[in-house]
Amino acid sequence: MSKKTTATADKNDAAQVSPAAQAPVNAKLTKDERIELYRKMVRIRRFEERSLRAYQAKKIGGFLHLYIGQEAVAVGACSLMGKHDHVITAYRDHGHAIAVGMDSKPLMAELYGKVTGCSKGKGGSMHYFDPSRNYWGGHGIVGGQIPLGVGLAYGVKYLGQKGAAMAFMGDGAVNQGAVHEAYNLAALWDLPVVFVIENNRYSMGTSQERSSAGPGLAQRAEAYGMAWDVCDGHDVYEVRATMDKALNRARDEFKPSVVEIDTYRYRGHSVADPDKTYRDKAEIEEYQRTRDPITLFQQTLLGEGVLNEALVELIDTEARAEADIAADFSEASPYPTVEDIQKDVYWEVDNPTQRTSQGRLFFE
Amino acid sequence: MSKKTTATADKNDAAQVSPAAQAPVNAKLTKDERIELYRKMVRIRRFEERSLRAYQAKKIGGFLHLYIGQEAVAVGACSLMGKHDHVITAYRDHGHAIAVGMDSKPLMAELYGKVTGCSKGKGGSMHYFDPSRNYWGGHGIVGGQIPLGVGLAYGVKYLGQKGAAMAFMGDGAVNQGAVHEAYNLAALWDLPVVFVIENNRYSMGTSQERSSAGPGLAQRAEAYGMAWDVCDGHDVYEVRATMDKALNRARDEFKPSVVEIDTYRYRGHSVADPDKTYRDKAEIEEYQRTRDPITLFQQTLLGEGVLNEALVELIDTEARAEADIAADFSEASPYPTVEDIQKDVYWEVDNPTQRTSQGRLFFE
Amino acid sequence: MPVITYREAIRHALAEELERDSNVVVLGEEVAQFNGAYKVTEGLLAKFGPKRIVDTPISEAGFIGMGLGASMLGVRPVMELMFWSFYSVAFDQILNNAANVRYMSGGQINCPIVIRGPANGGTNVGATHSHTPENVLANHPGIKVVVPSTAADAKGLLKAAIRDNDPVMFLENTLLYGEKGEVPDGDIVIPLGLADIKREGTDLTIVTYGRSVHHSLAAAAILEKEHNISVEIVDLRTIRPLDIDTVLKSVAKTHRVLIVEEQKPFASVGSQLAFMIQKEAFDELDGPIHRLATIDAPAIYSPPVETEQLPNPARVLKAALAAME
Amino acid sequence: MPVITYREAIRHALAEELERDSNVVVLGEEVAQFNGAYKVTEGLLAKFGPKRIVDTPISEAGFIGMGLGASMLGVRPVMELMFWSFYSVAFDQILNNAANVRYMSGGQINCPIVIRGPANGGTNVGATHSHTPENVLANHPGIKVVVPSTAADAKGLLKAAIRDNDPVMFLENTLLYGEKGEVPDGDIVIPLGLADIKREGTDLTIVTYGRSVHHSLAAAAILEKEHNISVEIVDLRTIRPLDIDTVLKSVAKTHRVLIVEEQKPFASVGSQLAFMIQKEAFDELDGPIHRLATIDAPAIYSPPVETEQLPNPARVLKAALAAME
Ligand SMILES: Cc1ncc(C[n+]2csc(CCOP(=O)(O)OP(=O)(O)O)c2C)c(N)n1
Ligand SMILES: Cc1ncc(C[n+]2csc(CCOP(=O)(O)OP(=O)(O)O)c2C)c(N)n1
Ligand SMILES: [Mg+2]
Ligand SMILES: [Mg+2]
Repeated sequence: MSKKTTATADKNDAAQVSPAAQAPVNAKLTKDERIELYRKMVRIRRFEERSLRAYQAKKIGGFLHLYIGQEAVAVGACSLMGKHDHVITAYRDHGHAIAVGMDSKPLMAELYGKVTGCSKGKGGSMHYFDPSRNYWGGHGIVGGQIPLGVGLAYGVKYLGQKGAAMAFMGDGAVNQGAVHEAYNLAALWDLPVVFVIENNRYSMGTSQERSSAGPGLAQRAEAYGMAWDVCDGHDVYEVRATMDKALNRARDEFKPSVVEIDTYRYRGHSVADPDKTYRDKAEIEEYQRTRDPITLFQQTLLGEGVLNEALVELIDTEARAEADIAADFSEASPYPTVEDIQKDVYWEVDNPTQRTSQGRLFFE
Repeated sequence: MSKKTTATADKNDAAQVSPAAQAPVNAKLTKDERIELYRKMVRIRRFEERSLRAYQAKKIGGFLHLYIGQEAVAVGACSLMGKHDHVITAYRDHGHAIAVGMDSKPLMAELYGKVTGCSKGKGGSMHYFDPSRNYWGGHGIVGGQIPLGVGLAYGVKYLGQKGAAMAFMGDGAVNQGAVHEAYNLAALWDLPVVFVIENNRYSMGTSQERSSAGPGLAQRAEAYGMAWDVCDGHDVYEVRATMDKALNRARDEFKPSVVEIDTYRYRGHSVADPDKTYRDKAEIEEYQRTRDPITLFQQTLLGEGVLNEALVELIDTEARAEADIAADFSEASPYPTVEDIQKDVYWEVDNPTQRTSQGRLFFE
Repeated sequence: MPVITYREAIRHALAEELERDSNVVVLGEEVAQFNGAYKVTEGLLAKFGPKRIVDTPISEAGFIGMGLGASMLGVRPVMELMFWSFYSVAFDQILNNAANVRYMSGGQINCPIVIRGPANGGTNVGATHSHTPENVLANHPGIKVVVPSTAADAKGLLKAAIRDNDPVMFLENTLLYGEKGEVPDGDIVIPLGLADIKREGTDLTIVTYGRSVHHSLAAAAILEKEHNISVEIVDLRTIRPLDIDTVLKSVAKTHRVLIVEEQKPFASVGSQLAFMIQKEAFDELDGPIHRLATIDAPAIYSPPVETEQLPNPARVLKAALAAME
Repeated sequence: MPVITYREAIRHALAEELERDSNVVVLGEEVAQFNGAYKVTEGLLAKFGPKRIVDTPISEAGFIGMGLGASMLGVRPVMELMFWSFYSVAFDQILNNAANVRYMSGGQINCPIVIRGPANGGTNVGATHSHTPENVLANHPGIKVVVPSTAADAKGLLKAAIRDNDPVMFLENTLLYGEKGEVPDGDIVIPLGLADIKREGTDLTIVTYGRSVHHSLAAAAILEKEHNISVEIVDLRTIRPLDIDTVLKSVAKTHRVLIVEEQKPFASVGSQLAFMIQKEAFDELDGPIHRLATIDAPAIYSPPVETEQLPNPARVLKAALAAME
């Protein structure tokens, strides 16, 4: 009861900040749920910043593709997930992992390559997984996860469940052949999938206009007779409102759609990117000043009376502490062993009592 | 002079049969050129029929994908080729080969697997080539030729020539990833290519509606901001008029386009297709009766006074004779030898005096 | 015992597994309405309906990736590649995703998918349609690879493959589809990774698989009759897992080895076998390990020449005699 | 002699060939404006302009097929794959089209294309980004495969590759990009297919290539000093064509062989070498051919463990001692 009242109050207050606040899917949010959305975005940001420091301190190797600036996308979209909804994404996958509810300790430990990592130190930054939370990775090959996402939708439908798959990709990924094939399959067979293009304007150092022909990325959906939408990814309410429509279209009507979410990454493509060739600092600063998803939502929630300065402070402090704890946990965790290298390759080897095949599975 | 007069006269007579007859590219055709278009279609048909008999007599192995019913497409399109225009197609490639001017003897010999074949008996039915006529094959992997076609266009532009590439594919090929990637590249970089979809309504036994989502195959071009067109592939004048626009758009403006040409194959997908599961005989007969490209053009040219009964007869007789001669030639030709197997693999091996590398290139 | 074709054996395996487990689903180009390009799936649509037998567009990367995604949720897709040659356009889905997803997730995900179809030369369809990728597939840990040579093996191994919780690549042969053999009634399941001695002998071990088994058997008969050479033929049946023990046991008996394979020679399955045999049975060898492979060039179209490019009884015979020198 | 990095050596080769032949064009993801993901092409856009140095969308099948099509007309594209691992999405264009077009056209078409980029593990980027496909590539006749281990080799071989009229796959190594070496001034061209003895020795032949050459050299120094074993190191440099004669000559001298390779073991380049060596030098061998490869599993991410999964000096040392037993 009281929750409903709060939600209604919020709606009016927030209207001036985000029209999407009035969408039913947002209007019905409790105060706690709103705070939780905010908290997740802050937790992602602090996690990312902490991992960057660990990388700079050479605690982490390989690639590190930070999600900073894009938090509202993963948090907004994943906040809509029900029991039979699934997520799959590319290598810029930390935000989604936290958004689906994964604990930050195994996430950080994965970056450190520790056996306590969410993929036992085998996947690394680009290859996070948590099937128990319907999170199917974390994929390194641009566009390669999109057919898998269609397969999740196919599976949901085949198994007679009511749910949908969200298949995330970047703006550069749309030019991979596998994406096109997946679009056609989903549209042809009425599969409950939402293709989400996180359009942060660049694929590495290549701007959208230098990589993609045509009037718009989401609009390519028309080629397959699919619905499409574009929304502001700096506004978590708008992400939710837009994705809610697409997800329900999938769940209720088995109709796929493409949703392009405008967003921006503050950091280079990966930590290795000197970030000097394709955009200027002013552009980044402009986004940070005027379009930061966390700042915007903070203002919204302050306006709604859901947040106050103290709570903002507390959430931030806790998020920083959580990231530090995750780093400490990672630091203290052991690495996998050389023997671990050949585990998790075959189900049969990992389940020796149930092995049915014979012969050698590994070679020297 | 006299030619011009003829062409003008034709235009008026033919108007009732094909409005496209009035298109400048058709209006300007001389009588001989019109006859030549007709003759090529007949030659293709007789060649195909003769090859089918050779197949049934077990003179030919492997696949045989006949072009019967689709003749106006290759003949119309390839009749527009200038010095720097190029053609590439899939495995249903006999029609295009004759259309670009290849001699029927090496074409038939290729089917027989003889060393006198256009690919020395190495390629077979699906892999015809004649670079001297800007004919770049003949490709067996569905859609795989389309990036190569874009490369031909890229080459023409890079080398500063004025020309265009025509990249042919079937209606089923549009769902290959490589096609999508090629579309985007061509549109992004303004490459002079025309993507030609020969829509014969089926990919093997799968009708268009069972394989391709969306409002239309050519219309998918809009996703990339490309021009597109659809035309009647039973009418060689219409094919020419439509392709002429697209080719000039490519040659003059470096703008790619997609042209979907409605056509129909009378035979099964390949000779091995029992052709019983996906369409009924009545459908085929209806096309044969009302939409046969050769019959239609014959009527047009009879109406134009370009053809007469005797000439029709003569052309047919000659085409049959030509196909028989090609079969006899093939029959009499030798097979490649076992030693030939390892020729034509590496340029260096075939040009030993110019070899610069060392070491073993072949293994046992 | 009933005598049926290799094609029927595969069809029976599919039908029985479709019957047994409602999560098994067959997808591929022309598998349903057209009854299969090679008629392997004939009648399955009529029997199991369009939910279980599904025609796909020509989008191998898309539909194999899709099958893989569904397999992560517990669906058990059996995907047909009309030709294994078309794995070239689905390579990333098969050899990055299917092979690696379990590993990269730290063992949290199983991919119980089977990809099946013919992989062979000899049908005059040229270089694009004649690939034999068992070496490339088996190179990738995470993947299992099966190449049956007889109807009974095809049935028993396919049933094992469908029940397997790891991704299994199942390589058939268009030239064997029509070959008949005795296939035991009932639910025969042959474990993956178990080689089969297709002929016993004492003088020379031929290690082989797929259609080359039949060429080897034909050559062995002549070797016995005309050259008094007793050949033992080990049919690997499965490439990964590999029953190297059976191979080594045979080598310890004969001390001479010929590998026969329908592969391009460089870094083939035979290369791998040669490495393992010389490494693990060096002292058993009375001479170098010989190999007969496809003549090293893209597949030629010309029918009579293609026969010579591939292993055939005459070539096996010649190679066996060389191995005995 | 000037000392430059492997990266610079490649860049110089590109620049010199771009200068020499106006038909040479460099295409790939981020090669132009971004100066290359690994900075190999740094400065080339500024020097040669956007017609010669071209950024592509993330469409490997599309742009490699495109390059191949252009090569048929006489353009000489040098295509960068940001990682060779991404060949998985362009497999069909590379291994059906590039490898077969000449053959299927009866020798009428040349494809003077080079595809280059890094192919190695050891950088903690996980299984999708750590493929070493030299075996898969070299399995396909029609293709040439080069894997340089030093700056000088990289420069000389790349120049040869660009001038070659056949499709050449050029496999670099991100961990070598920063390694320095003496590179002769001027127009050095090293013929493909010529192995290089990187160290002379008498007791054991190590056949290797790529970064494993350096691990082998490190191990050889210890073997000499601590075990009094004299190792000869044959750096193949090119996998196809293959300079097997240099390998066999070395084996005839040492009678013991260890192959070191950064490959998954099954059907690797090393498998092929083992087959050839035992076949052609059986009587020269005092013991079985040994091999040290990557531990057979998808590439693990964990930095310290990945080092152990790959060849490294300690593992080479151990394997060399085993080979000497
Ligand atoms: C097939 C493939 N090609 C290239 C790469 C290298 N690569 C990794 S990320 C990336 C840019 C992708 O940009 P986008 O899709 O916009 O995603 P974002 O990084 O902006 O999130 C590239 C080229 C890859 N991983 N896979
Ligand atoms: C990648 C790939 N997948 C499947 C095939 C098998 N195949 C050959 S032709 C064909 C149908 C193609 O139909 P369409 O594109 O409409 O051309 P059409 O045969 O009608 O000319 C199929 C499935 C192939 N050759 N390549
Ligand atoms: Mg982006
Ligand atoms: Mg068709």
